[in-house]
Amino acid sequence: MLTIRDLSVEIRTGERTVRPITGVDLDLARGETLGIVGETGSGKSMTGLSIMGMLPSGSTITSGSIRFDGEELAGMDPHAYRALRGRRISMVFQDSLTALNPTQRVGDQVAEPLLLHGLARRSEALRRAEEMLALVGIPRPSERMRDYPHQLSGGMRQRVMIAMALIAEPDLLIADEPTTALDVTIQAEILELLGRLKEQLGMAMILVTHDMGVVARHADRVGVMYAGRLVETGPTRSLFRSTRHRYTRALLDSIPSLAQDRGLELFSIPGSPPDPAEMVPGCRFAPRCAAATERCRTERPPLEGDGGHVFACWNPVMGATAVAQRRALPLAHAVPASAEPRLEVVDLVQEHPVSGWAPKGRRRTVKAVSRVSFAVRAGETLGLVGESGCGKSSLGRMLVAMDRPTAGEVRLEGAKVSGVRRRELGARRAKLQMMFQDSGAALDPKMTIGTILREPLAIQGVGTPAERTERAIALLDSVGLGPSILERYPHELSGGQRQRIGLARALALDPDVLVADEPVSALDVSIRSQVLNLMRAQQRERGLSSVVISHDLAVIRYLSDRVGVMYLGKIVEVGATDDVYERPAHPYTAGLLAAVPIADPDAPAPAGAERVRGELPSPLDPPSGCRFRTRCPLATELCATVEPTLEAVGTGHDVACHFPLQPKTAEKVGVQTADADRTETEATA
Amino acid sequence: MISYLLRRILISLLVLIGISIVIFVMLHLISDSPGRVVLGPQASAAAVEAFNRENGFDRPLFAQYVDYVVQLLHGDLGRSYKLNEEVSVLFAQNAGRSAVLSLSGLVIALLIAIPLGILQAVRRNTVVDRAATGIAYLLYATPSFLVALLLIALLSQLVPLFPAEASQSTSPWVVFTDPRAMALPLITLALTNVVVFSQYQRSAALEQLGMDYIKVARAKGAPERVVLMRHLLRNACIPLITLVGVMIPTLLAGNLIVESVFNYPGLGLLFLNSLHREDYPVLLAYTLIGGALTVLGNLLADLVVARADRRIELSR
Amino acid sequence: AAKVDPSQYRTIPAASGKSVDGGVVTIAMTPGLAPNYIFPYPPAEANGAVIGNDLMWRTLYRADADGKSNADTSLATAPSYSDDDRTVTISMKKNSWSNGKPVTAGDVVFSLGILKAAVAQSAANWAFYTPGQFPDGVTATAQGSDTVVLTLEKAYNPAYLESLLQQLVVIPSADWSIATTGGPVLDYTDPANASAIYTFLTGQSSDQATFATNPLWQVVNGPYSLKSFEPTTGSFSLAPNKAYAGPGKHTLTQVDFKAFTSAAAIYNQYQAGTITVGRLDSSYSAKIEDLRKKGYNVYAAPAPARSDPLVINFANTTGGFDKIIAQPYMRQALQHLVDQPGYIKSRGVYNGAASENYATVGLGSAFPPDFGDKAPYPFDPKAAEKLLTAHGWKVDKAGTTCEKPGSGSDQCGEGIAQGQKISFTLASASSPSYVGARDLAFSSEAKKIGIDVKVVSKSLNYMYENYTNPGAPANTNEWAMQDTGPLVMTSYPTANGAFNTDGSFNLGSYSDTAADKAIEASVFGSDPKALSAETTLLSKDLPVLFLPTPDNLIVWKSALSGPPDTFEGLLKFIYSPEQWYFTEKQK
Amino acid sequence: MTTAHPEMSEKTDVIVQTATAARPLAAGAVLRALRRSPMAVAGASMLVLLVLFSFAGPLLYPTNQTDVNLLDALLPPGEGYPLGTDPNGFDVLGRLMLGGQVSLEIGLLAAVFATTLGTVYGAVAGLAGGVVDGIMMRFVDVLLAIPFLFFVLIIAARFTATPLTLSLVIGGFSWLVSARLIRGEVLSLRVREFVQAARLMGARDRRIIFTHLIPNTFGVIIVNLTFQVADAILVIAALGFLGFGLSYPVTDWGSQLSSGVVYITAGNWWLIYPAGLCIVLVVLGLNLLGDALRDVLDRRR
Ligand SMILES: Nc1ncnc2c1ncn2[C@@H]1O[C@H](COP(=O)(O)OP(=O)(O)OP(=O)(O)O)[C@@H](O)[C@H]1O
Ligand SMILES: Nc1ncnc2c1ncn2[C@@H]1O[C@H](COP(=O)(O)OP(=O)(O)OP(=O)(O)O)[C@@H](O)[C@H]1O
Ligand SMILES: [Mg+2]
Ligand SMILES: [Mg+2]
Repeated sequence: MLTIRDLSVEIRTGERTVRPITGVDLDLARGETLGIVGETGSGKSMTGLSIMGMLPSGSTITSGSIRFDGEELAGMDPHAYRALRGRRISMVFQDSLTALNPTQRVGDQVAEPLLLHGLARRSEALRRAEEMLALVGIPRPSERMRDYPHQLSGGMRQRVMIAMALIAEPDLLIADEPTTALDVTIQAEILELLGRLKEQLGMAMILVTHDMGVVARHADRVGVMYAGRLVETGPTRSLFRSTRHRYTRALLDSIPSLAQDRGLELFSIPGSPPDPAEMVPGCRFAPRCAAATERCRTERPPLEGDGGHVFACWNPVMGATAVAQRRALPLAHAVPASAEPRLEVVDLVQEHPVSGWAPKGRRRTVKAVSRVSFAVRAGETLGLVGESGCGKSSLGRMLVAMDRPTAGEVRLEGAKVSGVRRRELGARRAKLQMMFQDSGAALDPKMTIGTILREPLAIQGVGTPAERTERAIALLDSVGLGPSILERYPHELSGGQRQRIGLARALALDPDVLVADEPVSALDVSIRSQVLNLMRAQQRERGLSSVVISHDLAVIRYLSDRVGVMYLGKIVEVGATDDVYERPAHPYTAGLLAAVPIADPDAPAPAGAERVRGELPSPLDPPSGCRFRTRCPLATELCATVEPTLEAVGTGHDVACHFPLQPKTAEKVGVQTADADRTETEATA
Repeated sequence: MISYLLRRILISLLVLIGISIVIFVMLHLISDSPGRVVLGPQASAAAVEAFNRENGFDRPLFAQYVDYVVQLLHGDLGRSYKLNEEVSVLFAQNAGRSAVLSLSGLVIALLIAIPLGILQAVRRNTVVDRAATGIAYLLYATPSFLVALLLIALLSQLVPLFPAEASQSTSPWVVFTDPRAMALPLITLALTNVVVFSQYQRSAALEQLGMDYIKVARAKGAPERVVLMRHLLRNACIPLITLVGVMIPTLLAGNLIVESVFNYPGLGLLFLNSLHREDYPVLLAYTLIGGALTVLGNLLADLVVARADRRIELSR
Repeated sequence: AAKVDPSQYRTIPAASGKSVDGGVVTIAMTPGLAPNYIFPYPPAEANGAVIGNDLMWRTLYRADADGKSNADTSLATAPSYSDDDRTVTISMKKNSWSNGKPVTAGDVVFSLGILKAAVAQSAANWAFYTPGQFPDGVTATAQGSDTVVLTLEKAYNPAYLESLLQQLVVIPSADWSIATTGGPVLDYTDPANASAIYTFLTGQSSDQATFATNPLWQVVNGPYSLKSFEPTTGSFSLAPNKAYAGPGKHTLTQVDFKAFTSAAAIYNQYQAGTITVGRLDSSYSAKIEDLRKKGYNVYAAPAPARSDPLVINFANTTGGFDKIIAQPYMRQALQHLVDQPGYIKSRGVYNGAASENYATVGLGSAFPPDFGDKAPYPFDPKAAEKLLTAHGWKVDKAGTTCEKPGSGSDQCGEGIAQGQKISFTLASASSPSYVGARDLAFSSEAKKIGIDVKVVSKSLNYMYENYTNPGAPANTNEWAMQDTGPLVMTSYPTANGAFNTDGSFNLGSYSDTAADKAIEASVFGSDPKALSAETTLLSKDLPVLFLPTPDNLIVWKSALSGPPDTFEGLLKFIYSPEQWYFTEKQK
Repeated sequence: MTTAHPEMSEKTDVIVQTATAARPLAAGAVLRALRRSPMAVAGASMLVLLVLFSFAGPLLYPTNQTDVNLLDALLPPGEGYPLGTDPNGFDVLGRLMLGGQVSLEIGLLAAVFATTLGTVYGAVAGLAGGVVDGIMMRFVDVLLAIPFLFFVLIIAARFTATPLTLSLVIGGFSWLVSARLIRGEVLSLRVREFVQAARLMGARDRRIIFTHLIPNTFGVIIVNLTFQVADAILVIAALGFLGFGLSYPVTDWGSQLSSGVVYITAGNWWLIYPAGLCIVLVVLGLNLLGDALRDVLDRRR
């Protein structure tokens, strides 16, 4: 139905000319889902936009053709193109917040394509819009019709976007990263929904994403883009099973997954993608490719292959895919189970006041963290996972004494560090460090890297300036960067380099505890693995106690010894990583794990029942009893009235659930230690 | 919405009280013995004292402030001794004319600036955009009285199209009944405002044009006209509403100059004449009303924006 | 810009043409002089300028431009004096109020009673009042309906008394001697009643919205009554009073007085041809020829009894100014620095439209100083420098200093210390523009011989209120000189108020025994030459520095005609529209 | 008049506040970027030209600006007087140079004063936060609500204007806008992660203010300063027009322009247009430069 041949696009901005896509060939049959994957900037969106005829101003299609149902789209009369758009070809965009008009009612926006194409009159269009909203799974659609976009949650908005794209029943849907901004649980639902609707309406779909797991599960065929070229295309199974292109291979190897061996280091692709403004004669991946030969650098590889599996590579990977370049990690030095906890958290509560008053005249508060207790031993890494807004960051900030808890306390080596004035905190301040998510925002843009790395030492009055510089160089070395970077400014570095500087700075003061809040979620896949490897190495080498916060279960699995699953301000399950991932006890944990797309087309599809349905309730007034009960398939009366406490389901594996998926054991490790400690400190105080 | 509204109103009230205090303090710093000012140089010291006593100007400052506020609440803005009239009466006589002039100027400016700004944003970096921006820069850099004088020189003297003086009729509706005489003042007001509004509208529209919902509208197959009118216009105008609210003091000041150059008997001219007469009750009442209007303008703008863009109340 | 030759504009065309009935005259009022009051005796706190000057209520004697009483338009015949000048008999002419009642001797007595009540409430309530003088010590009695007898405690110079009677506005006793609306007619000879009446009438006049509707104000004896008043601007319209029987054809259907805020606005209206009568700011004197081409008559002359002083503050002690300025040689030297002919010629100041004037009585006065046209201390920087050097000053462009302190004849003078510099502040009115220009020129000239004159620009009103030693003694040290524009005298131009030691207009605390004596003689003596002597003495002693007197430029449509003296009267704001007529039908 | 600049005005910080701090400001890089912006080049050339004209001009073209010359008053441009003379006989060209010195000095002084005061006030409010911030900002609201021009006029009517008092008065009111701007900037910087990171390392407030906040607001401050100078010059012009400008012996473009306005109908164009052109050029130059500077700094965000 859609045939793209040798498509190239050029964008002129001022004196710069960018070629976001060059020589792209692509076919799409009716009813088929084509997944397009690739790193950021590889031209995925541009491909979608050129099909829509909506390239940004200043762009021209320099060559090639786009045939849709026999009609040539490249250079089509704008009027005719308009008639096509929204009716026969539709598009779903990534950012659901800005993709909906903030000042128009949802219903009107959904109905608009029908009116624009004269497919229905207003009342009829609104009726169809309501049907469509119901179809995409929006509860009580007649009420939602009159809402404004900001009144909906992110997941709801994405559904609205889909309803809008599908209302005119198009033949082709281009979904550009439809779930990137969403939690895994919702991502799974949305993708499933798209698949279902595609079947129902019999349309073809192009699913643009950078997540290999998503395409593995949801695409019939996959195209891999690199630097404006489609480097490998093939049926999903074939592509994953017998990967040919070196880039695709590298990409797959660098993704941490739920199934891989944790004892092996992730593969990381050296260097960074080329500047789209530069013209390279040979294979664009050559500079980063271990298998590159002279030919790769000078001659552009043609697309070859058979059975619909084509690739452009001079030295393709042959045979069944083997993990070649992965190194074994030095064995994690065992954390003695009896070791004293280094960091302890007791009944920690954080409530953020918001405007407005609750009944009885109390200030309304967001219950970000509600009575959380755990301990981290020396050299141990605790991972915290959970959906967006469940209080991970709030907790993390309290751990490093950046925010005061509303109640409860944090102890470092037995001494209280939360709610303490800075002077009393003294040198212990330096022992608690944090690594931030946004590497750009966490480095002062006005300082050179040298100054940034010397700053912690200067603040703490460590050493002479010369010694500090020496230490900065040593730090840089430990994060794999050379001293030449000292005089540069943060914006002159790549995202991965910046994140490494962030880590180096956090390590400058030799902390005991390192909290890393979403350390890699802003990074692109190929860079992500570099940082993850580095973090893991440092944790081991220094015997750090770390707390890693992420919504990405694979990342947590890769980095942590133990994992805590958070839900609406509570820890619902905690235990050794492997234990929790293999034998999840809480329905929520199980649901989360089931929702994670695995980059393997043969991975068994999770049973629908295990899925976490619906959305996170408001933390302003969380549900009574078990907070998860509103989304839990197993919930009963009991769950609404009695709040479950953490109980053991294995050694060091606790769950707070009335109906855990694993049988309970007698032990109650977590809670008991915490209680014992409390009486102890109270006695000494 | 209600709680947002109440909060905004409360803050506005606080600011209003602050304004009344500042103005009251100014009044006292400027003339501590109104009697002397009122009765003139020839009056004896005793007469001055008697006047001050009769009018309560010898009472403690705080008591005077309370009196002042009570007066204000009764709509009493004081009396202009120089004009031998209650200030409220003077304002009542002049406000209509100024309001009609300002508002017509504002409306004309908006009617030009909004489409112009959007056109500039859509045709960004084209000749049209560059020219409009260039003219805006030039006009913005020209003192408004010079704009007025140049207009007189061009449109009244060189090519005698319009009279150089505004209509002297006392009806507030002269803008409509005598548009020829009001052309130059209106053009001046409109020009100086268009310059500000259109540039502002342009950058607001540019910002909105970068938003995905514009792309979405196009992806729905909406023709450009629909994209602009139904989607862009409303969102791109929201910042302008706030701007207009905030600009009330500027609008008043603009009137001052325009009314003075074109001899248009409105509040601005009254203020200016009072300034030359050192007629403090009028000056301060005007300043007070200007302040109150500003607060009101900001409040109204915020409420309109909150209605137009429901996100606001949540984000505060 | 062409230079103006004033001689071309010194004549008024004779009345001519055939009178056409009807027409509306629009008179431009000078910016800043718009009226806000209707009752002819406004209290000080009203800061009153009265509507229509004397067009609604005539004064007992009505002056012409030259200051002489006009026999035709005055309400009474010339007064007769007893031998000791203390009894004055005045015979009323036959005139009537607009409601038909006659204008009687009683009305005059009533008017005087109200004036007394006004000044009793505050001395500031009548601009011509000096405590202890007229109307104090003056008793008026009516003998029958047409004879008034004034009994004076102290004899005034008859010319002076008549100039005061020219200010006595006659108001209707039958209609206005009430203290409440619709109340009983009171006996106004009782001072308590007069006071109550005065309070009532000023109260009625504080409501501007009712000026044109209050029946009180419709009772007039002049040629016009108020038709409408626009409080915000001060513009107003007059309708003819049909009962008026004075001279003139009285053909105009309406007279509009229009307020303006700037000279430029007025000029624009001349260009548009919408103003019938008005003045022209001297900055437009180069445009006279243009206006003539546009169909206007232009007449230019210095206003009578006007002088333009640079007022000196003798009490300012800042920088020893009081001691320095007390020296007559110093004032003479400063006067030598005033380049009157230069200012007149300069395009930037008068552009030719002014005349040299060195006397308080003004130009063309009936009481001229004995030096005639010759300047006592003409512009002569050399002479000024010589005067300073001769009195012990070391003249130096960078700052002249006193070298020889002491009170000898070749020494600086009493109280002036060695090394004393001459540096003072001159407050200059911000409008009209020629004021600033001439002050700058003066300052620049002074700088050349090391005298530092700091010119600061102030609004007229600010100076009126803050720069007078009798009114605002606290500010004495803030100003050493001020140029607030003209000093306009009554038709008997004695400097009584201005330069008498305790004169109420003695802004700069000038005090000189000889001058006091001369003023006493011209006010109370009977010698007709006394005023000439007074002005001669003042011109030589220099209580102020004298600046040229600008010509008033009067402009009126050539289609408007009338007796020449009615146009000359405009120099002194004396309007006589009842004697004007159009020679062409008006649109 | 004062708060009306299309983009610098305080609304900018109210509505479209995108207050993230600029990326490093290696001055050299900024200068290089500016040199590539035609707007900046045009603006800077206008300013350099006018500064040279005002300050170096009198050396090349000396005129007597102290002695009134009655005979040569109001001469049209011609021999000896390339731009004619004014009512006092001063050479207009020379007077423009003198007026330029004063205008630029007042503008700069007022802007420096306003920016300094505004920066300190805004930074204190932004850092203090909470109730203190609330009170401080309500005070700014109060003053902002009182029409600026009226304030200045009332004061100017009362006190004699000298360059110093005029700059203080103008500066004393225009700091409000800077204060809001800087407060917004500080507020957004305060929660930025690099500031939190510094706190985490144990940095005290002093260090945070001086090593993190101030360098990062510097760009905003400089841009603001540029606009403030332009606005101050416009305000002086408006004041002059309304009769509250400077008087002899000092003069500024605004006063020159406004005293020339009296003669506009008399045909003495040389008293108006040259001074008007100077004002337009200087304000235009400053605005162009300021906008270009902001664009350059924004782009580095
Ligand atoms: N308007 C534009 N002007 C200039 N270059 C652009 C423009 N839009 C995109 N580009 C460039 O084109 C290239 C491809 O962009 P595209 O948006 O298609 O990438 P993408 O694969 O969708 O990345 P992402 O995963 O971040 O969405 C990028 O290098 C980008 O910088
Ligand atoms: N300062 C604050 N004021 C009010 N509410 C807040 C504040 N900070 C966080 N919250 C709320 O507290 C809850 C927990 O927030 P938190 O940032 O800790 O979640 P998170 O798990 O880190 O989410 P994410 O994965 O999106 O980062 C959320 O509902 C959030 O909206
Ligand atoms: Mg994209
Ligand atoms: Mg978070």
